[in-house]
Amino acid sequence: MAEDTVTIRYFARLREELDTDGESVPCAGARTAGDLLAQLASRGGPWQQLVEGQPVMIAVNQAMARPETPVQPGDEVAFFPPVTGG
Amino acid sequence: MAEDTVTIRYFARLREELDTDGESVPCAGARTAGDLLAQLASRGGPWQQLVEGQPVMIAVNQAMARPETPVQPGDEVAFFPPVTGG
Amino acid sequence: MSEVRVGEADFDVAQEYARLRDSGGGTGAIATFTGLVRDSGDLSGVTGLYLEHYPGMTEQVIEDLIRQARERWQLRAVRVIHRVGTLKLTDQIVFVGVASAHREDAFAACQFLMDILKTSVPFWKKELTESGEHWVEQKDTDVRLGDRWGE
Amino acid sequence: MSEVRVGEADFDVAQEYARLRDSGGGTGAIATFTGLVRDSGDLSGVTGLYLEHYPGMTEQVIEDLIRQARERWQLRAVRVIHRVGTLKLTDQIVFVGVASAHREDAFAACQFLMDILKTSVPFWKKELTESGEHWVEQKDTDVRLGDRWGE
Repeated sequence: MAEDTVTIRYFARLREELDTDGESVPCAGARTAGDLLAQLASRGGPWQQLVEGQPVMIAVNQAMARPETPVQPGDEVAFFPPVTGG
Repeated sequence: MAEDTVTIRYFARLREELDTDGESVPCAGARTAGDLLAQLASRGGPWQQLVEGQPVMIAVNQAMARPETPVQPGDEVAFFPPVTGG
Repeated sequence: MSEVRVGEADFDVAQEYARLRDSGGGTGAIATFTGLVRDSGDLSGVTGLYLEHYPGMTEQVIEDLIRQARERWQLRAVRVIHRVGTLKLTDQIVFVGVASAHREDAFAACQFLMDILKTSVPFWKKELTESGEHWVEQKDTDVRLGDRWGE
Repeated sequence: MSEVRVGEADFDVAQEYARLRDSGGGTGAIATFTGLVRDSGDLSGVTGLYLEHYPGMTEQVIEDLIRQARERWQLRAVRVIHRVGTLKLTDQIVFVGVASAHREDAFAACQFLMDILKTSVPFWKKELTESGEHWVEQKDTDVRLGDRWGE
């Protein structure tokens, strides 16, 4: 993983609908998880659901996070639907 | 059991302190469980605890009851300390 | 489907759980509670308990509690076991197990049955220690927990 | 004493109960919850579930929940197991077991852990039926039950 990227992971319905379980994206300077979501959504098509419709939960470095949570290069950021375990 | 008596049963601490697990007592006409308690307490000594000090629970015919619950000849009346199972 | 047992015999939680689980494809939730003899209660250094009950009445009152629970919650199976006689430290005393479609109903009914067992079913516990024995007093907490279910 | 297991393997409630019981003479109360695959959820005619999770994060979040539970209640042993992968009707999905001196603490911690598992731990369920499959939606009830514990 290059130092100027973040690793993105997708789970469950999002993983299926985006047809990928993850990717590396460039991340220059200070960003938030919400900035990343908006950047990915701008790809259009199924990616728009990241900011529209059903809520998306966020984890940064495997801890629950919010759109305003800062993201640094090297971080692992995950986007997924509301959880339904138990 | 004669038709003009009620069967009394004592449990747990009361059984031990009264030194009996039960007896038959005369019960002419309409009575309440509370009347019976007062009659037994009038024996004095350990029997006074039936109306003084720690509360006494009552069952009539194996259902939880109150001092005002009517008692008929032939009934089974039980007096016991607050329950502590579970 | 429900079963009530009161007696001296010990019980096997694995077997009770297996019967709760065997309550059909609609069962999604099983809540159980087991009470054990512990080393301190009203007294410390408890080595055992003596449990007395009112035979006949006990079973009827528990059956009635299960009827009430079935009116309040959707239950698929209920099992209640309560031991009597002399028990030693770490012995099992009581088991309440409930199977339901949903966890809220299973938890609520299991707690309801335990709470009411403590306040309205004719069982009495005596604590046994090296230095003597003592009839357990009814706890204010237990009365409060019992009262929360209304009547 | 606590243990967390997340994986495909089934679990044996008897063994889990035995370990909870083996938590010393101060244990007076054991509360357990088991979740099973049931025949209807969002869909009817459910024949199985597929369970996905976020490996690594899942275990950490559960360990943290157990720490929170131990701060709120006096607990002597906690065991949490959650299965992933493909499960069939009536299979066991999840087990939460808590041993404590007192039943209030055991029940509360067991419910807390189940409620928060449903709303804050990265597991996702897909229902499988003869005619198709469907990612389960998060329930308002589950959100409400999770929220009651504050944060």
